[in-house]
Amino acid sequence: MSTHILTSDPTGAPPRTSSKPPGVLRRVWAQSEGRVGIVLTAVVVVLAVFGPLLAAPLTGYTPYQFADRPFAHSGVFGTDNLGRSVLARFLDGGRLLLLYSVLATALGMVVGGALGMLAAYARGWLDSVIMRLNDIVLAIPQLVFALLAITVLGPKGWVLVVVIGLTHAPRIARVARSATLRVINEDYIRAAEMYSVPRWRIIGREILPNIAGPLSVEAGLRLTYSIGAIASLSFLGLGMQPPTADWGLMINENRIALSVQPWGVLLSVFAIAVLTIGTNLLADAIARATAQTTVEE
Amino acid sequence: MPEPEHRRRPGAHRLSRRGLLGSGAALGSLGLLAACSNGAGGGEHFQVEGPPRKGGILRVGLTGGSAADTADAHSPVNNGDIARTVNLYDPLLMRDDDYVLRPRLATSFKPNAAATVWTATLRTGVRFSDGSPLEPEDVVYTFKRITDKKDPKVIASGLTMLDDVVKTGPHTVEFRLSEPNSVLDDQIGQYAGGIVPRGYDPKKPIGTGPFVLESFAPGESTVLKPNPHYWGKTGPFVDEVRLLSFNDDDAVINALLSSQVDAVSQIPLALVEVIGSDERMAILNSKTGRWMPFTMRVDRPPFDDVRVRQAFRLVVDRQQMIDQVLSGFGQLGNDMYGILDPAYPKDIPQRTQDIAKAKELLAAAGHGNGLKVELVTAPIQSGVVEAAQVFAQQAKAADIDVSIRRVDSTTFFGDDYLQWDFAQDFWNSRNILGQTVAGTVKDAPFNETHWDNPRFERLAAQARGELDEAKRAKLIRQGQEMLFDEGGYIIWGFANQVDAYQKYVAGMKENATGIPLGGYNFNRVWIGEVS
Amino acid sequence: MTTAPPAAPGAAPAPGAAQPAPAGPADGADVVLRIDDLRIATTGDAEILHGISLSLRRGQLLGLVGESGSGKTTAGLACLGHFRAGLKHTGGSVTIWPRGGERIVVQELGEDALRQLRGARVAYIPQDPALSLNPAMRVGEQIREVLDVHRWGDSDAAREARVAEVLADVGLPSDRDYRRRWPHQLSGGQQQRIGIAMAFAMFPDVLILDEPTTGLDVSTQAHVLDTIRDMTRRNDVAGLYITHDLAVVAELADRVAVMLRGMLVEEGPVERVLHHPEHDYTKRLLEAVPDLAGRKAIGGDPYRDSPARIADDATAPPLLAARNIRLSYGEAQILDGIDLTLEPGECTMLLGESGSGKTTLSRCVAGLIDDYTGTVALESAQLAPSTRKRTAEQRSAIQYVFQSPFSSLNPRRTIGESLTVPLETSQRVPKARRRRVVEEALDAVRLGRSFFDRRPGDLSGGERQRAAIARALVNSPRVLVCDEVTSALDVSVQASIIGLLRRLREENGLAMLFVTHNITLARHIADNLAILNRGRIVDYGPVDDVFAHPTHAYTKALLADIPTL
Amino acid sequence: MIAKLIAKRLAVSVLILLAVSVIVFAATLLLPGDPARAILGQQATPERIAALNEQMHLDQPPVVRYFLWLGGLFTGDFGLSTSANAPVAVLLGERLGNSLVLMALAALISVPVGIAVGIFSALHRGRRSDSAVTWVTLALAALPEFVIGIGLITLFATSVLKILPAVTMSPPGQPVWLIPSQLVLPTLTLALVVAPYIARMMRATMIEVLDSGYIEMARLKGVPERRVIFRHALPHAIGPVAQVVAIQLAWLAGGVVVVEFLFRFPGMGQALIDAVNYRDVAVVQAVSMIVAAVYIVVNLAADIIGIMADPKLRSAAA
Repeated sequence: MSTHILTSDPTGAPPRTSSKPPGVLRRVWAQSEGRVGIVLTAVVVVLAVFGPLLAAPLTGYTPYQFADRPFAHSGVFGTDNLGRSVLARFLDGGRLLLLYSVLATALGMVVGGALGMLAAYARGWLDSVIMRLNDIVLAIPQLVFALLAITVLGPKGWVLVVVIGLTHAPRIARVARSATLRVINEDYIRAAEMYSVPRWRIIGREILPNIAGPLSVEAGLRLTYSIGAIASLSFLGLGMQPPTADWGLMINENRIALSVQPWGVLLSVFAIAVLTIGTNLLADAIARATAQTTVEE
Repeated sequence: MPEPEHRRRPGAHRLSRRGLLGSGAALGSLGLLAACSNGAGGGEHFQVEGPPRKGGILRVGLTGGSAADTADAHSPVNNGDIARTVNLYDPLLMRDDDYVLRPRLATSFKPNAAATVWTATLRTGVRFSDGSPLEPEDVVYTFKRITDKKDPKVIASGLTMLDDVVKTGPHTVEFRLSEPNSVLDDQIGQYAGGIVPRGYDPKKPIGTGPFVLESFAPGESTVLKPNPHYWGKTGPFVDEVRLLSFNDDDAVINALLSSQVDAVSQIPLALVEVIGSDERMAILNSKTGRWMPFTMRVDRPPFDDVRVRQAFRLVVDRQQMIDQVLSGFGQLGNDMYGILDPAYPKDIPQRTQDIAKAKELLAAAGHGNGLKVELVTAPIQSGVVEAAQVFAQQAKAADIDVSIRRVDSTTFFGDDYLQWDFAQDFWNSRNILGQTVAGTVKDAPFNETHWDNPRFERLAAQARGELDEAKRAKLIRQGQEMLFDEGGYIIWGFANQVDAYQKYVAGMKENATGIPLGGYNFNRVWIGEVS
Repeated sequence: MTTAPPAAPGAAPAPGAAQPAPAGPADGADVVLRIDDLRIATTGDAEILHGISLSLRRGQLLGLVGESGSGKTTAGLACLGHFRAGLKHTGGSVTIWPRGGERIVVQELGEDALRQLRGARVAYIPQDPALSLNPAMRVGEQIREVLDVHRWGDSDAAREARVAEVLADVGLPSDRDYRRRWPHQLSGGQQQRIGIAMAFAMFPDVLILDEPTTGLDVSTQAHVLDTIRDMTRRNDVAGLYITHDLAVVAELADRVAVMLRGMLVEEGPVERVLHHPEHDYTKRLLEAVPDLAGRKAIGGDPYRDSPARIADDATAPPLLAARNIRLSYGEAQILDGIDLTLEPGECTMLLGESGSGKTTLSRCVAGLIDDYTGTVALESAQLAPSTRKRTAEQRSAIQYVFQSPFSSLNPRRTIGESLTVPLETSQRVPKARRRRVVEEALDAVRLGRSFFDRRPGDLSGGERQRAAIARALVNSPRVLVCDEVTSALDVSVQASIIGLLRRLREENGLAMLFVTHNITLARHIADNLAILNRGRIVDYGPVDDVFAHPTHAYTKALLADIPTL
Repeated sequence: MIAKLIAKRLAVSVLILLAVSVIVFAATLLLPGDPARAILGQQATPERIAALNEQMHLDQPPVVRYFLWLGGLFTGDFGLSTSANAPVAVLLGERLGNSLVLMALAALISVPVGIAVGIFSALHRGRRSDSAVTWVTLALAALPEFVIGIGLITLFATSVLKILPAVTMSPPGQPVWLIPSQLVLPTLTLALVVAPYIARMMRATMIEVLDSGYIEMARLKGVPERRVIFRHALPHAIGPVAQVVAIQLAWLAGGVVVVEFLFRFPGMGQALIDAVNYRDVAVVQAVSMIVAAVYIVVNLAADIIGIMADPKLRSAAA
């Protein structure tokens, strides 16, 4: 989805000092969406980062030890399909998801952002070529692409990161391009052209800071989708591989017993839900916070 | 294009013996379970004792069906294929519920003294479903078809020594072998060895089984009607059997719980208790000889060092394996196959976990600082990937770092099948010599451990030529001891076959062959009345 | 009149009526609308209208003048009971006495009554017709809609007839084909006349005109103003004409009210206010308005001719010479053989309407557009078309100042950073000295060094334009190309920028190409005047000559149509 | 001009589809495994492999094979499925129908609901109801489809209420819609994934339109609010909303995979996962092309709607 959907309505005049970057964070925090988004995201991030340390002390079992028969109700949240502690695996299961999602998003942002800015800045045939390629990649269903790539290359971490990152790239490129087009006709870009500022420096110094708003919104959105996509692949059995403790994989492994021992599924579902909602709220709040800061009218 | 029946999904042929347990699909969710277990009908009682009642329709839910389903007597691949084969055809011999070979179309099957010629005496008065009588020529035709060099069928791999099949009398057929084989009866006593009439056309299947094919939609449904010419004394009792092919365990269990089907084969072991607690449902829990070994290639490092193999076997906590992987539904394994074979050496002491000893052996083999291995696994059968994980966890205690590489079934059975250094596999109930021929002699078609031991080879050959059961058992024991001490398999247990059916279904019996629902012998099944 | 004005709920004694009415129809039977102590605040409780009182009389136009942000549009919309998002009514009232109807207090009307008032009794003509006409509705239907929603007439035919009539009234074709046109198929002037027709369709009592001619060319503006004047008289309505342009007010209005930051500072007959202003602000405002005759001294000292007039020494090459510049995009010939020269220290005004090609030409000179044919030469050296291909020295010699100060400075960078850019690429000054050079330039444009570390967002429009001019100065240029540098600014700021540019020319001996659409600035800044029309220079010469002896019909019309104080 | 514009978009679409076909074909070439060997299994003697390779044109260079395959696509011949031993068209026919039913139902629910909620939200901008809608749509838009699906299963099938089937039971040979109750949760899942985007886009578009000068002008003309919304504002939202609906419909074509997997729904998505697992190249190619074609067709339709909704383009044609 492109940014503008999530961009809130630009009501009210921007404060005069809005051009200063530090204001963005403050304005994100000033919105209830922003606060809730930051809190939700932070909770899950803290859980994912420190959970692995807590797993054994809290449950008495490592994420790989057997606590009971499969799908038993012993312990706080029972056991999983192999009789391991659901809680221990849950605490251990967010780190890789988070790491891969962030890396995939970063990759997509770098590739997509660079292509989009280049297309908009270069115009002409290079723009056409990049955008037509974009259209083609967009027409290839994301999941089909992922399925094929993972089947060919194997379900390795870097494959997940590259596949998800690259499928995001065209969408990010579109956003970066249209954001760039919005500023490319600003006279300060023309001024830089006039002063014969090197082109890479125009992209880096004149354009990039001025599309940082839409790009950061896009980054938040793409992070949300990356989390969803990587968790989905794990859920399909194509992402993280056993015996890794991973939320998506836990759902895949334990959903057979959803009605008997739901915790193996529900804890992970809940964590993924909180995380994606958090990052999406954050993205929306950033959108609102940066909507008016590009170039003031 | 080649004729359709030749086209199969990758590894179709190899998959055949795996077909017993349905597809290799991962377990599904149990969505409707709770919803339906509260449904109506739980309180009713049915008359399922006493003399069988005639009539009614038996609906059986199966998984693993596909558009490649077949009714070919000799090419059963999946669960549904087996159900069709068992009910449409009869082999010369067949194993009963207790895994004892019983005469079917042959009243006797006897070797000569050298075990190089076996003579089958055919049952008289048997007619095919088209009314034509069973004649020796049909048997000759059947085995020509099975061992066709251009298109060898499922059991052909066990019949490589079969030179010729000739009619020797109005009711006798001779099986002439190129080398002695004392267990040919085991090789031909398979569901995939059904006798078909000359000119057999798998599209219009004709057999001697209790049922005939009424209609058949691959991947969807099969309708069987009683065979009017059936020779057997038991049944069939029902008017119709419907085999319904479902996508996965989830769907089939939900169909059972919502009474859309009367019986289902193979339910996930972790859910047996839950389904069993539904008072409408009955569980059929059969001990079988099915095993899911880890396979170590004895010709490749680190497993070319016998101490490493021994260490690996010692790190396994077998009871934990059975508890975690099979939810307790299984028997302990002792690194030897063929638990149902009368010759299985039960007196060899059970191997148990001994981490200290394992570490010692590893250190002696030069892996004192730990060992890192890759275990290739695939969802080829429920429990396989799970077993890999449990093993990896157990091996940690002996400083063995097992990294699990999960591939999909197609890759697993692809070009590298039987070549993996350390992998898994699964086998159904077989007798020891049959299994040996299939997997642990030098030229065996499935020698996944690359076991190549001249002494073992000699023992196997001797046993195959030995008709005296006691002597043969002794030879077998010697061979098994070699496998126990040095073999490349880690055989940690034998899994049970667990099916479920509605309590109004009568005549289901536990069956050790591993063929679900009492060996798919639907001729003895009947539908009980509400009492 | 076929429709009864909406029954005013305020007819009964109401809060508005309870107050001692300072004026009413009794004072002057012709008062149609009266604003009493109107107060409007933002939803954040910052008051932006601090108690405005005004009266509109039948058949008269009141000009409401003020610079941007003075609250004039807010006051105008309040007459229709409309407040834009983020604004709320906090006090005062608007009372209307419609023809043959009861008194209406706008603030007391409910949603429905208000709706019946709008478009019928009080009509609104918006600033930008291109934005105010629904692009997805045919123009005839948009006029018809007013009649429909107010249930005018008793038949469809009658309403259709009225649409045709009012179209004819504003001087547009009234045939069916024309009515079925889409807004985008009309020119700006026609669109605005549709707006006027829409406003007059219901024979309103009051007309609120919100800068209806801003953005129109001088001649179009003259026609639209004629139409407005004519229609107002003919229909005997009371009009409130909101504008920033005092000259238009002088031409059109009967009375004028001057607003400053939400307050009314002066109100009276046009003659009196414009010629004998009482309030200081009005005086300053009037002083800042450029006059065609150039008698005023806007932005400081009166303009003195620069020492160098058009060179009589024909042998020396001019400082800057554009020869036979041609540029076309597809079918459209944007520039059609332009010849232009500039001598050292000389200022030439390039005058043209939007679309005349003046910005294109100035960008060709600056090297921002490089696909033209013809030559641009600096002294004897022919310049490469693209600025990137020119030498650093050539680039430094010609500096270009952009129209919009809101767009020409990177909002993410400090003024100092932006102003250092030209020095970075010219390498004229060593790194260590760059800050000093920039600070000197900031001093030169009277901003001061403290602006070095501020960002554009903190600056007013005038300050930003000074900063943009300073950026053009850091490389000590010889030619300054000023592209509509004052058109985005209020008139008082414009005056100060003009003053600044004039001083810079004198101090630095700069030659200047001053590009504008505003001919009244000519005598305040330029020596020569080049009139650009549809890609051609139609009149070219010393300002006085062109004014005195315009040769081209376009120039003549321009001079005739320009409203003056 | 309008015809020219549409023709141009059509041409671009065809070119993109061609490019996609090249990529899909090339990607499936990379799949490990030898098709002939896969088909023949153990009976893969060199002679038979060679014969089959010739029959399947596998002995030809990839370029020739591509064109043979492409030619087949035009005549509706998607090739032979190696696992099902039947033409792909036969194999996919029923599944495609099932998926289309699911997608159509989801679209039928989510598009009107999304549009209505979006308009409602825009009209109540800044009020509590609007912010409630914003929160809900933001949250729903964030959730991966399987999370929504499992949530619905827990709510309606297994734990809280036990009123709907959690998986598709699909008695063999019966179309899935004969048991409507099993369509409810998959449809609802897809609808809940799609509707928030449409609602958010509708809201954003409506707000942009409502802020425009001509809407203010319409109000200042005394036009009743209903007419302002339906006559003046809505037509301008058609183009952008058609775009987002198209994107969502295209997403449905791909996103249905996960939902089908979750609900064991016998559709195209399941077929795709199976086909990839079994290296059934022809099926993978066919499903990829179908999904890509859906993407391109709905986008093309949205473009055409956008063009038709724009009077500038429409009138230029006259």
